[in-house]
Amino acid sequence: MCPSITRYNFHTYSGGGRMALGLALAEGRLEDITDELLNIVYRCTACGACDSSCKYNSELEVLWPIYSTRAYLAGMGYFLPEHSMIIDSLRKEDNIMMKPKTDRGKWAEGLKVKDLSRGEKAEVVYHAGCLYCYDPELSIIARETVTLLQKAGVDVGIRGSQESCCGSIAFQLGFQGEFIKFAESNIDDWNAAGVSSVVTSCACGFGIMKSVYPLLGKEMKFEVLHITQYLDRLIKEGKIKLDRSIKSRVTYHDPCNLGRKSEIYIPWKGIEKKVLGQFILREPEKVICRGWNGVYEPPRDIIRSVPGIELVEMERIKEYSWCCGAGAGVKQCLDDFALWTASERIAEAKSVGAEAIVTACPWCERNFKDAIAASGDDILVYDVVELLRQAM
Amino acid sequence: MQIVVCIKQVLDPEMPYSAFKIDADGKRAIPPQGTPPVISPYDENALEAALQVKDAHGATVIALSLGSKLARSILNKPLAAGVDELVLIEDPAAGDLDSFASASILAAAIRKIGGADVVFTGRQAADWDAGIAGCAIAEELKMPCITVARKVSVQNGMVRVERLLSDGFEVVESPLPCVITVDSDLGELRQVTMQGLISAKKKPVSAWKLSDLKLESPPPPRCELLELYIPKRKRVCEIISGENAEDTAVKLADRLFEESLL
Amino acid sequence: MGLSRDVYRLFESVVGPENISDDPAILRSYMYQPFGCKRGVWADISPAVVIMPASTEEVVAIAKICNRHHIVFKAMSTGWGIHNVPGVEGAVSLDLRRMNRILEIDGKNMFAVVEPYVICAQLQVEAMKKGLNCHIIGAGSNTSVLASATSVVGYGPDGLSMGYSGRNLLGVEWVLPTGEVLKLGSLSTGSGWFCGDGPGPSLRGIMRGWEGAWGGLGVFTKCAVKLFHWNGPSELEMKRVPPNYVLKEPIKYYKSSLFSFPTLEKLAEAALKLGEAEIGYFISRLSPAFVGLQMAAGTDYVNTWNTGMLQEMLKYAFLFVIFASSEREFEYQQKVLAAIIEETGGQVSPISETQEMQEQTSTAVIKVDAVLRSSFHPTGGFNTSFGAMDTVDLALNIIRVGTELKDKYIRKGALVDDGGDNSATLVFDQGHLAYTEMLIMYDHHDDESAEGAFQYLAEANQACLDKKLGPPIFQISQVGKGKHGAFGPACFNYDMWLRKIKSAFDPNNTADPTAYSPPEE
Amino acid sequence: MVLILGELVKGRLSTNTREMLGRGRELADNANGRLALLFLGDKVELVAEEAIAYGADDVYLAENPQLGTYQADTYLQIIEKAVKDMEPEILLMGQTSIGRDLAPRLAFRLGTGICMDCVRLDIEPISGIVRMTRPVYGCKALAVMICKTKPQMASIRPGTMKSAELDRSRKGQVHALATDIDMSQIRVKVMAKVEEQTDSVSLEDAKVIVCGGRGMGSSDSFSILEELARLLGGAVGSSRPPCDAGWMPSTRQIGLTGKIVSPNLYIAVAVSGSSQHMAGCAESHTIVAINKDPEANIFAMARYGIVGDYREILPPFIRRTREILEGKGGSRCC
Repeated sequence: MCPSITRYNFHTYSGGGRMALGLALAEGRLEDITDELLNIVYRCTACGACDSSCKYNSELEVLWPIYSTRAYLAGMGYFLPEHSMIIDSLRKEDNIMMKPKTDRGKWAEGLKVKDLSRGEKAEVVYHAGCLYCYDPELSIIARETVTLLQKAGVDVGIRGSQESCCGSIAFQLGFQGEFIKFAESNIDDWNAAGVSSVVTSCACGFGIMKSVYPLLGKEMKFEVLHITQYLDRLIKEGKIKLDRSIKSRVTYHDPCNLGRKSEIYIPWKGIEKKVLGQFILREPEKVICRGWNGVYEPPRDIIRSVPGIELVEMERIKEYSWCCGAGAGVKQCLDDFALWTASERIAEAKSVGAEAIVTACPWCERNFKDAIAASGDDILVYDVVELLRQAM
Repeated sequence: MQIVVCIKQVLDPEMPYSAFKIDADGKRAIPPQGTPPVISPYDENALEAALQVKDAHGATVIALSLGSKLARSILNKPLAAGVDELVLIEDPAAGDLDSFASASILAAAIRKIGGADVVFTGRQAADWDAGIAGCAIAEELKMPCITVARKVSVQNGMVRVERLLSDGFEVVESPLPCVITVDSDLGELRQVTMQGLISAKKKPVSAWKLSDLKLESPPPPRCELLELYIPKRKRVCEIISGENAEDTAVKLADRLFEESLL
Repeated sequence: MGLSRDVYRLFESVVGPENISDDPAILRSYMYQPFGCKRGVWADISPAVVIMPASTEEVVAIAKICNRHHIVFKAMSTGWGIHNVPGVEGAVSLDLRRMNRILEIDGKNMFAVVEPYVICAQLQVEAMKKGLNCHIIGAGSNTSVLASATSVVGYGPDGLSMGYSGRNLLGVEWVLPTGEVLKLGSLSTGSGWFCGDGPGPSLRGIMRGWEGAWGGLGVFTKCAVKLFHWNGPSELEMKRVPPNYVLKEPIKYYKSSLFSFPTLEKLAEAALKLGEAEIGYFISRLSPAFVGLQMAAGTDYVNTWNTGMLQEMLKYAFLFVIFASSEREFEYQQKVLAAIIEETGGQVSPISETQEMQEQTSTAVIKVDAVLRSSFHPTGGFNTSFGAMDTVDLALNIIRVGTELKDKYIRKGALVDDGGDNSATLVFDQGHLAYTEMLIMYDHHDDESAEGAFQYLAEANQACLDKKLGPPIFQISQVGKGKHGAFGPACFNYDMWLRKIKSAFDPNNTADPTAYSPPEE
Repeated sequence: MVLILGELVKGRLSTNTREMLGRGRELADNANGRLALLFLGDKVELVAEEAIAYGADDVYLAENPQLGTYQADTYLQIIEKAVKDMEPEILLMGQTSIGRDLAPRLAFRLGTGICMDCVRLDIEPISGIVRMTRPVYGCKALAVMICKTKPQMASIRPGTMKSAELDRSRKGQVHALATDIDMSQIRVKVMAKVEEQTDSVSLEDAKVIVCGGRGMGSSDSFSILEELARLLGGAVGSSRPPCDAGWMPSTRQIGLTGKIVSPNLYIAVAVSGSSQHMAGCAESHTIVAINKDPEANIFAMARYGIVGDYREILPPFIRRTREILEGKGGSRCC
């Protein structure tokens, strides 16, 4: 389930090994920070598979120590040169794509949609996310999404060139200071805009908004929804009609950040008492999030609701899903690893006879598309929204 | 032409308030987790100035940094941006130096490098905000010094600089060699590219100790730091409100008038 | 103490640069500190290099290089314990992670051929597809099949019906410390994997001894293990969510019950009779603490414990599971069980009759995946101590002595109070043998607790000598360095044999002897 | 002796100089020494009496056509010599484009230390040691320092000290200084001086600053801030986002990488109050915040705040302010 250990085999690349490494650093048993060390630390998509599988019957936190290790290293100024590019772009242009901020609104040009950053009001703000804003091949999906919502009678607006990154990548790379700034300013903007819900198509954005934003202790006067949750509602309310049938055998890939990583993490605060000799009793009890509360059914329900579609499941799904490989900056900085991870998943999809992989995150889609292009595979990749549009 | 740019590694001045902590006894700021140090912003402008000159006339640009612990992944950035060589003076003894001490060490390093036609620094560093080092380097090297530059060009052996004034700017000319301290108006350091990163890996980096500069210990500080503290901002914000926007606005205006602030 | 670049390059030429490393970052995760820093022989010992061979040929090549350059090596598979890493500085650690294939499942002759990194769960899933099942050791289904069969103990509560790992071992491919390949059993005559003993005297005893080679005799690269009849579903479908997965469908002819007895002796008598009656699928002594930790955590558990209810009901109890292949057999086994329980004054614990418990135990019993939850929950620090695979009588003695000694440390507050008698035990191999193992839980981040645990283990070892309890299973490998020397004289000088074997098979002493035995002087 | 390097704005003492005189007077009295002012320029004798009226005991004038415009190499020679002759205990100058340029090099040549950009000076009565307080780490912290050698030098941030009262009756002496300049030392030549046309006052000198932030939404929306600034005789500034978005010229940016200001009244409109921005204005006397988000950090820094949309607040606010300034203030005020 863990791409990193599967690919590199040394124990250090596994969740357990990463904890051993982090502990060694924290306890000062590992002074020299080698390039190999950084390589190990960042050749990990922070997909959370280790965390979910460990919590199959234990109470260990594995993912957050991985974050902490990165924050610790970043604080000392250790990271990959590629990361500094991303972070600079974030600081200067509010995006991680190394593109000018002024172009951020371009994807929506020509759309008749409210721009909340200009003081217009709407019920729902649609957060496209960096990739949808700047990836010409994918931004069409963002446009389709907005039109889809409008067709369904949703009072939706966007933030045009004033939309900014969710901070997810910064957080996962250990640049938590940078993350806090983006998270807080997003919350401020959305509160100020007075929207009732923030809807995003980017699972990475959704994951961080759901699981980490709340930890900042800022009041969030809005509900965070992933587009699949919102569309699922609309379909069930009959506001979206799917009449065109699509004859296809598809499988669904769970984006980590929509699934196991969208569950809020509750850091434990309290006192540890020793009872029965050494028994460590935490008061209050520590809340363990095992990843099975992620968004798993809505996207599947949407797919099932498309006439003619046959949904076949892969072996590794939901909280045990295999990562697409793009997460935590790996796509931008260590693409070879990202593509390898994707190819494993593609093989799995083909093994269950799927003609297409349907997913719900631009990063998964981008990475699968790249891997397929590289290998010349014939399998197709869709976003749930693309599927819906075809069926309307 | 040889250009030296002095860059300083500082705690990220844009770190969130919550992250900024001070060790009162040690009289120093505590490096936070999750917020890496950065190259002082004005020093990045200085790098950009140097690279602009390089673009126009061709030059060898050397970035020079001094500190007790220097993070390679941060100081390599100039190389990726187009600087040709990186010289680090990393020495435990170079922990907290005052501006004049740093200047004399940097000057010594510049001599060892073989001098410079132009030395660029930021107008001030984002930690102590003093704005002394640049001028002091000039004095150490007996060079003319032009501060707070917003535009730099070199023509036939002279630099032409627009230096920022409170009510505009003045155009000055100086013979080479000289020291120029740079303002943010000059423009941000260019974006680092992938190719840049790759080429950076091949560029020379030398790390020296004070002893390599024939310095046993840094010069004593000219000023003494007695105290370093985070000011208790009296967080008493009087929130003005009324029946409606109109009323609220009027209340505010009157309040300010009472306090004779208008 | 690093390797010379030349030697490193030699190893590199065998496995390729991707599969070897001496980077401190890598080495750090191949070290253990069971009792916190600087306690016990294993604390803070770093291998000089980690190598990941992918085939027997590569292992052979590595072993030969080690012999030529007098470098100690030690192989590990799934790495469940400190005895998997080298016990001496400057050694080569062989991580066999890449050798993880099930090479063959012979349905007709009921055996499987596996590589070192194949875990029980993996084999069980494949076996079940063919209507077969495999023995799983008590530690759980996430452990290496081969390691238990060749190198480490190998008892499991399903041993009642499926023997123990050592007994189930058939053909073996063995890379000797010198790098020569030795094939055991029918394999040696090229007639396949089906039998553990070939013509001539059996080598299994020499190879495995009673409790395993502990990495001291080279590397076992392939082995065949017995599989057993399975009449459950070919795929186990789960329902509910973690940490409470249970089988979707209850299994036919399956019944698990918790029986408690007035005295330890009665419990043992019952277990013995059940074994001799050759009924049952699974039997395990469950301490009150472990049962409690299966059902509750944190405050709930502590409160339940403090009521004394668990200790009361389960002081001397075991879980007994019937899993028959026909209606008639099912009834027969239940009758026999009822009779024996009556003779021995046992009682069915009401807990076990709840549907909750039936569901819960079904997966725990078949997949043997529950123990971790109990053992690591309280503190994160867990260890085993006293133990033996021997007779019921010895098991009883060990429990008596062990409980007494443990109580002392529980009173000191060094160990978690689990009622003292926390032993995962009982008859296996259809009653011919009995197993016991005294478990302790301590806080390895707490200096006093770690120190206490460490002292307890040392005292436990001493007690084995004083009270004639035989060498403490597992412990030797842990506090051990050459400890066999200490126990040998009390046990027919078995250590002399170990040393002779070691010298004969490992003239250059290149296979790390720490957990096994040094050669003859 | 406390020596102050004076500056002129349009032929009169700069505000900053008056503020230094104010504090300098107190320091001098405290050490019962004299307060002296040093002036360089062309025909500056006029300011002498003004300086005395503002508290100077001695005024030293270095007059020379060459000193008409500031040039570091020239000024340095003269000041260095003057200071060496006078041997003041304390030497103050403004944190202005001249002070910034001059102070460090002067300190270097005098072999003494200097604290730049001080916002506060306290003197220890007996020792006469001056504790100099200055913002560091982008105004996130304050540092208290002392200068171990004489003269104790400091540059003073404009607007942070109280100017002395004008008292025409005060008496003092005026001294002329020799101004022979060694031309060989003059290397940097000033070719031209360009005053940037801004209808409002420059940010550094402004007593009132109206600042717009990201929440303004567009460049046109800044016009209403211009209107307010004009009304209050202040200047318009901007936080970084509007400059990045191109709504405002970067020369208007207030903050870490822009201008550092400390006006009497700072009206922050739709400004969130990031550390980057506050670094430029935290030392303002009074901050007023208008923001839609009650949780915006700016409210933590402000003295007065309104939670609301500036589009609704500003028009009536401007109307009312105009009334007040035209003396038609409501009964409560008159």
